[in-house]
Amino acid sequence: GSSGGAGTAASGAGGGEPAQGGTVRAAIAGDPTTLDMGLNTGSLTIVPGINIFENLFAMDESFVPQPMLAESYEVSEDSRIYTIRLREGVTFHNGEPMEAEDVVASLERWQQISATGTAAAAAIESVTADDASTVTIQLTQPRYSLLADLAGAIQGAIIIPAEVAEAAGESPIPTEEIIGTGPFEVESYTTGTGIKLVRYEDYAPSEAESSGLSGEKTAYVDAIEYSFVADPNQQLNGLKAGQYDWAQSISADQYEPLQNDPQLDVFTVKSSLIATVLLNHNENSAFSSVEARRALNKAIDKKAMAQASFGPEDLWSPLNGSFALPENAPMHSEAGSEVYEEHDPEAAAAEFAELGIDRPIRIFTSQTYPKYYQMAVVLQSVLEEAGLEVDVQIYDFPTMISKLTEEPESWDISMTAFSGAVSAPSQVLFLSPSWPGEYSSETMDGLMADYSASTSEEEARAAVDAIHEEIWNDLPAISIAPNRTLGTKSKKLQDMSDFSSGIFWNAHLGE
Amino acid sequence: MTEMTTAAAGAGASVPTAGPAAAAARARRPGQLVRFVVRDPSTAFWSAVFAAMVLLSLLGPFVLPSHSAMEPADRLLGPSGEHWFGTDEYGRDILARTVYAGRVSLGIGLLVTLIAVVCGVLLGAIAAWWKPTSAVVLRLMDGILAFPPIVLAMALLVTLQNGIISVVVGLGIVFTPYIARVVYARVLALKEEGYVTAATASGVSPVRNILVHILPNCAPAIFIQAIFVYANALIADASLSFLGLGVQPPTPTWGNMIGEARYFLSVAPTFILFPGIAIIASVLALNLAGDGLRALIDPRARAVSSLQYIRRRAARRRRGGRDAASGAAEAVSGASAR
Amino acid sequence: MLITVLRRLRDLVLVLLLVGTAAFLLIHMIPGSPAAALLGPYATKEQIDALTASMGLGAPLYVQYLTWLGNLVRGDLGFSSSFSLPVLDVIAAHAMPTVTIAIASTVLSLLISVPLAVYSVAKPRSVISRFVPGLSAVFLAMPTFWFALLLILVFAVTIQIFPTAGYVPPGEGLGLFALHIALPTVVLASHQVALFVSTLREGVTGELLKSYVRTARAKGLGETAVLVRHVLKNSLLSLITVAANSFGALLGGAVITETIFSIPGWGLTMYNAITARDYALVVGLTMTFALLFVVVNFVADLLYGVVNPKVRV
Amino acid sequence: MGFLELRDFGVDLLTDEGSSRLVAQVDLSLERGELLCIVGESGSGKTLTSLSLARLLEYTSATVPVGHAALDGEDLLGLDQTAMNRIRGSEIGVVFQESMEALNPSCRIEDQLVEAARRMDREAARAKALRLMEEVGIPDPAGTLRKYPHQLSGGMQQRVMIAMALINDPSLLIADEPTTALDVTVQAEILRIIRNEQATRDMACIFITHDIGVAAYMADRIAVMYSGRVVEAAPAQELLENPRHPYTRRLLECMPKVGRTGVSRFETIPGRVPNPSLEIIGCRFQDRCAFATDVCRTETPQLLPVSAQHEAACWNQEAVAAAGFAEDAGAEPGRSEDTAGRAVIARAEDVSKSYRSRASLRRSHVTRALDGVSLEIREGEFLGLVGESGSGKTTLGRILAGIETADAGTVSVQGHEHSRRRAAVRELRRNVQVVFQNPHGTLDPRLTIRESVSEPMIHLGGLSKRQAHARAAELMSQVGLPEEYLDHVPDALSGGQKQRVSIARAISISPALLIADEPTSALDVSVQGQIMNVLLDLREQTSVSYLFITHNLNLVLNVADRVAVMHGGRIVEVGTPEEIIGSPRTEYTRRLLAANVETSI
Ligand SMILES: Nc1ncnc2c1ncn2[C@@H]1O[C@H](COP(=O)(O)OP(=O)(O)OP(=O)(O)O)[C@@H](O)[C@H]1O
Ligand SMILES: Nc1ncnc2c1ncn2[C@@H]1O[C@H](COP(=O)(O)OP(=O)(O)OP(=O)(O)O)[C@@H](O)[C@H]1O
Ligand SMILES: [Mg+2]
Ligand SMILES: [Mg+2]
Repeated sequence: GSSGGAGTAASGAGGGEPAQGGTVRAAIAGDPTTLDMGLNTGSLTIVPGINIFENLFAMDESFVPQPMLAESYEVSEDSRIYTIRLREGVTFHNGEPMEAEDVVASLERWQQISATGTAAAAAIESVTADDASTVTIQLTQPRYSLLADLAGAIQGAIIIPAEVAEAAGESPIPTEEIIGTGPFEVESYTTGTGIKLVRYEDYAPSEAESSGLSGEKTAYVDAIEYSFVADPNQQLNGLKAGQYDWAQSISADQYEPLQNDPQLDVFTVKSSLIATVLLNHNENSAFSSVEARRALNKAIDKKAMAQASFGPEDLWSPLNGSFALPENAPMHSEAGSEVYEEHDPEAAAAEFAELGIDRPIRIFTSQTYPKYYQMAVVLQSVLEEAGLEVDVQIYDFPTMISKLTEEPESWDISMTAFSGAVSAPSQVLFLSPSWPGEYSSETMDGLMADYSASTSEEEARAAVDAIHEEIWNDLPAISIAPNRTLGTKSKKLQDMSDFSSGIFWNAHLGE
Repeated sequence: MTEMTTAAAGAGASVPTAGPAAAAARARRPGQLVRFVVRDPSTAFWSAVFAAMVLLSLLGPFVLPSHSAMEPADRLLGPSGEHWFGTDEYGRDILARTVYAGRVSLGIGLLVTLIAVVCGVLLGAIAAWWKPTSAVVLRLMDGILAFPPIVLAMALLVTLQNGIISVVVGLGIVFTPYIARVVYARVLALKEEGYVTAATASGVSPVRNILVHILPNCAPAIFIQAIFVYANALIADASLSFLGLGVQPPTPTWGNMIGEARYFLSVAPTFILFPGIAIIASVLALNLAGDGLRALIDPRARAVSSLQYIRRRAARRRRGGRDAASGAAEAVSGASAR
Repeated sequence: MLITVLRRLRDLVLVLLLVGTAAFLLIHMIPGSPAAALLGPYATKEQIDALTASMGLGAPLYVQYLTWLGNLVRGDLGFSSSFSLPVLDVIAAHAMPTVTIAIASTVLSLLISVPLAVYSVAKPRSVISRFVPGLSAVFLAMPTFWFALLLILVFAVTIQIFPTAGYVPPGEGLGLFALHIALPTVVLASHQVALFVSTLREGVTGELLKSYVRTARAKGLGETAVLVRHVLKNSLLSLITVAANSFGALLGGAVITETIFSIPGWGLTMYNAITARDYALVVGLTMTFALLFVVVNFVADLLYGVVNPKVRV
Repeated sequence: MGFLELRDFGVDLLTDEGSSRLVAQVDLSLERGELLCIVGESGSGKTLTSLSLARLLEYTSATVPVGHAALDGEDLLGLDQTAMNRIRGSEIGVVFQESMEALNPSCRIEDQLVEAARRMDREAARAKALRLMEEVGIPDPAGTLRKYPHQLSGGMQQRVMIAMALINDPSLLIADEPTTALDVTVQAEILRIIRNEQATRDMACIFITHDIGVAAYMADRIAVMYSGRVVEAAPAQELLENPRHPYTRRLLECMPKVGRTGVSRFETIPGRVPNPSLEIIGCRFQDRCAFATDVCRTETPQLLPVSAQHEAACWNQEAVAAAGFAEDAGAEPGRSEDTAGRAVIARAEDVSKSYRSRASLRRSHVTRALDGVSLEIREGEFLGLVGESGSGKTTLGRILAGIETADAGTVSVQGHEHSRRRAAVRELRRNVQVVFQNPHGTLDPRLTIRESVSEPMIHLGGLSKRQAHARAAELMSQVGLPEEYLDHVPDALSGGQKQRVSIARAISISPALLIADEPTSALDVSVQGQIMNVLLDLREQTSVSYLFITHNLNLVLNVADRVAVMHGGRIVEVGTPEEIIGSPRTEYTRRLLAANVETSI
């Protein structure tokens, strides 16, 4: 296969009508336990979820929000009133038409349970249904990111029937009430074994051109069968043996070997992650001072670290310090890259010596995500070379998260990755005070406010650049490199979008 | 995890529960030992294999390159002149790591065994000697046996924050019943031995009686069982590491090396080979040496091995055909061929 | 008889309570919470705290423990947070693969190992017999996951006669079901066969030295009759104990094998339940394992009595 | 040519170094209808000879029969095992020593019997089994057939074994110590059955025993084995009256004699039997022989005919024949002492004890081991306690020694009632010491003799380790052992020597009462004498009292002051030996006496 061989969704529309039918067999890493995409932030939920649920808006190819379930929208002069017209003829999987009151209830729930939603809620005065197909969102202050917020995929503002939204409240939606508007609906969910989605026959596609998560969606395949296969190696074996058409988590180490596989395609996915060194700003942390953070930044050779952890260059390029992927035009920025590129181990060692850090640096990491664990191992050797003692502590993921939050005095560094597909700076988790690391800065708060108050693209652009500048000035965390998700599928599965992991509309099975 | 308890169960059941202690004393005589080695070269061989592995893991790290030096450019190389066993995903030398991991794994096995022996002996002896305690102790042992080790391992790993200690403590607890059961049965039997009664009649206190007369006489049985615990602890440790619940990298153990290597099975198939062979070899050596040693002290096992010996001799005799009484020897081998 | 059964029951209850309490305390001791697991990796602390409270897990530990005890007495094992189902339902739903594989593996192992062990003792100089002890020693020393990886490489990836992983409930086709549990069964059976063969070989060889065997020979019985009619039954005694232990342990879910093959049995469920901090499910599964373990061993005692009239129940 | 002919028969042991001869120079022949007893002390090679003959030993030990053996003209040693199976099934029947072990514990009696049957169908076999069961005196043959071995008593099991051996009407019966583990009374019945069957079926029979008394009762001919060699063979009567080998002669002298009382010394054979595998120049008995001359040390004697039927392997046959039988060396037998007036040092009153044994998971079975037993032991008294197996002798001894506690009744020693208080227990242990039956089990294999002997002195006698060790040497000479044995471990000692060590240990703190629980039952008759002599000497030197438990009535009648007879957990009779012999008051005692007389010379 060739890299990037999988075309975008659009390319499918070019030739004759693709073949209908067939079942896609997909391997995902485990049982998501809930398909409630509005609540769960994990990829196991999102991967099937994006085929089931839709939002009012959705990101296009270049991460710009486009109407999805919305037909159109108007923004008032003062940027405080959004009037959104809903698309006609959209029905839920239970056959009921989607109406404004469903949207209102869905957005209410979103404001309660989603991180982005709660952030947005601070600016939202009310969400009301004007008539069956019009929703008005009234803001207390301008919020430039509102449409992007509504288009987000992580704990996204999915539109579900009002009764479902109200019944679930803050709890996960039970499996039998997983009802969306997307091109596929849930047929069965056998805990522990798998999920089966089937084509939603009454799906009403948007007329806009298909792009990213937005636009026209056609379900060519009859069904998608997700199997839970925990071991990545087994996912690969299954792919090779023809047991699966697509696998979620093939190790990046397979990238090069698989490029020569006659049966399989490998490609990188656009909506990927940014590998980040998370720093603790707690006063007990060695990195509560900006000097220490700067020394650390100098000590790290980002390229070497990326190479060691992620392997082939395609998987971590282009190398830069933005919190957003280059494809994510509105959020990506090169500002501060001179700091990012600084690599001077000697200077770092000298600075550390001057700071007189005399206790081991405590790095928390988890083998649940092997790549970040590997980053920790590399970082360990980097720091040891810089003359520091290092204590790497490894936990299973839930334990690590719980320790990061509940024992803020117990760690200095952790490894993680944040979504590079954020649609607003406020979604950058390491900038949020409620995220482990306790970062808070008035300068940053001001810049965030500037962004929210933006009313034009230019203003927003300037704010994004300023935020990047400040990030590389104050170093709340250190972004290392994009961490491209590997897309792996059999050649039989054609025209699968590489925008995000596991998009099965517009894809079809060849002969 | 569960797989490992199965193995241990086997060892548990196959160890002598009783047998004249006199046999143990007899076994100590060096002449007998030498003769046994001659009779059973396989025991001698496997003991030597294990000893060699211990020595290698103790001394190897001094002569081999560093087990932790990374060379990202050289990741996942196959065996070569420079790296005999190849390199891992960080470009570290697998030979050095396998040898160093031997230290950790074998060390953990030893500690687990020590803990299990100390706790098992205490519990087993107490339960067998003071009858009222037996119900409690036996239920406790049942409870441990019936408890999923993975829950225990996980809890310990998280609370103790140290992979080595948590594995040692966790497996120590898990294997305690296997020692305790043997000790319990042996002490129960030895309690009825004439010399224990005689000691009681001689005014020896119960504690002294246990220490002086009983425990030393079940020591061989404990030792043999400890060998099997050791072997199974190695496998259990590997299993925990495989699930990510064992000793945490970068400290290598054979188990976590296999756990890592499995992700590179198709890219670097030799990676998984060497730590695996190391485990199999050491467990095999322990088990087989243990079997042989057991034959030294357990009359039943000794009888078994002597029967095998008889057959071997008979077979050899027949092949050699060197004896005057070859007609009779024919009968012997005829019998054994059946 | 009644007294024996009652005593057994008392012991069982004690063991269950012990095991349940230990599991309860241990799982609560582990940091992390069911709410965090439900919310996924990018949830904030506020979200987690809110969900924790709404799940009723905010109360002090002893209160939760007493509640758990109270429910237990009423036969209620609680509610699984990750499955949003009663624990008993979850356990029942995942019983099939584990129980089938445990039974299949154990039965298969017995069918193979008994004749093999007897044959290898009876005909020590045949080709097969020469390899039996060594092979069983090697299989005993081989970590199961190692063998599993090997089998997958050969039979699922290269020859492709078995699926690499996954599970199909028997309801969706017995053939498919069998195909999916074949490799895990073989993996577990490989270890069991080795265990049983070595146990039985030792048993048979040991029995061969007993006087009653000499009596049988004195009657003029041929070696085959001696082995089959006299030795075998008596040497089954040690095998019964070992097999029961091994079977009981497999019923506790072969965590590693189930993880490797993605078989949604109790082992994998347990592993996932721990990862998801599904407190009620972990405790419920632990108690189920303990119950089965004790029951299997009780049945083994009964069987022991069938073979050994001296301890007949 | 006899029906069974052994010529220069022997048994070789295969070792790494080659082979060593365990049994040699066996020349015997046996006719149909004739019963040959092979007698000899433990380890003399009786079992080796008889089982090698049936080619049964080769399966389990590295031994090979050599020489010549023919049954009814057929060469037994030339056959392969398949052919041997045919002969074993139909021509040779074997009754083994330990009947419990020799029966398959997991098969019903019926199956074990029927499967042995040749040339008949199942029904016929069953019928025959039933008939045989009746013949060997099993009360409920049909019921017994359905049982498992462990549900039968030792005597019953042995009868089953006999029935099994007879089911194919063999022409040769080999019985290897079939009664050793049994009670005297049961033994007598079994012997009678074998004798009967042998006579009525006109079988040839090899009967093995270490009890020359039994041999005298059973045998047409007797062969005496010593250290793996046949040293003398003759018609029974001839051998008993005119032994030509000094060993045979000593064996006879060592037997406790019927009807004697007040004996204070027994005949013994000093020294130990050399291991049969040792190569010895000259006679194997030379070191223990009173008649040994130079030739005995240089040349190995062969079996030489004494008379037509009588052969002996001794250079000095004439001298042996000429010497008269030694009378018991001790004071001429007289009345035992009257101890009635002496102070009571231990008393059991109305003592009962039950054991709840879990015979199976279903039934818990209550055994009433003692049922209202009262007994007094007086100062300096030698009190014999006899009774059949399971009558509660050991239990009574253990309760007196405070090792076991009674359910009901009181036990006191020197006026102090037993209690659990530490001081009282110590006092009791100081006063009462015990010597157990099995000499092999009573010494910790890991301790030296010195340590074992010192134990009570340190823990009860208040001596320091040094003092105790020093006194151990004295004790050794008191029980007639060389001092250097103190540094040996028990394994290096013979059974008799170990038993002496046990006695040394027991008397080290000068107890008032010594309870000896069958101290000689596991020993050969020659060694038994040595042990008895040690005990009797002690009685002379100190005022220790004995509770001497045994089932050997002859022995105890020879030496005791008083004898108590137990039966079914009760003491049915107490009296002086003269009273017991002269006017036994219970039927049980009479049976016991009768059984004894039968198997004595
Ligand atoms: N397989 C063997 N290997 C070595 N030595 C043996 C073997 N079998 C028997 N012996 C030795 O041969 C001698 C004679 O043994 P055997 O069992 O025939 O004696 P026995 O007269 O039957 O004695 P007992 O009265 O104790 O039954 C003993 O010293 C024994 O140790
Ligand atoms: N520890 C015990 N548990 C159960 N039953 C016992 C125990 N000890 C003795 N018995 C039973 O008590 C009865 C008396 O036993 P005891 O040993 O006192 O008899 P004995 O006269 O010494 O017999 P033997 O001549 O066989 O030594 C027997 O039926 C025996 O089975
Ligand atoms: Mg014998
Ligand atoms: Mg007794």
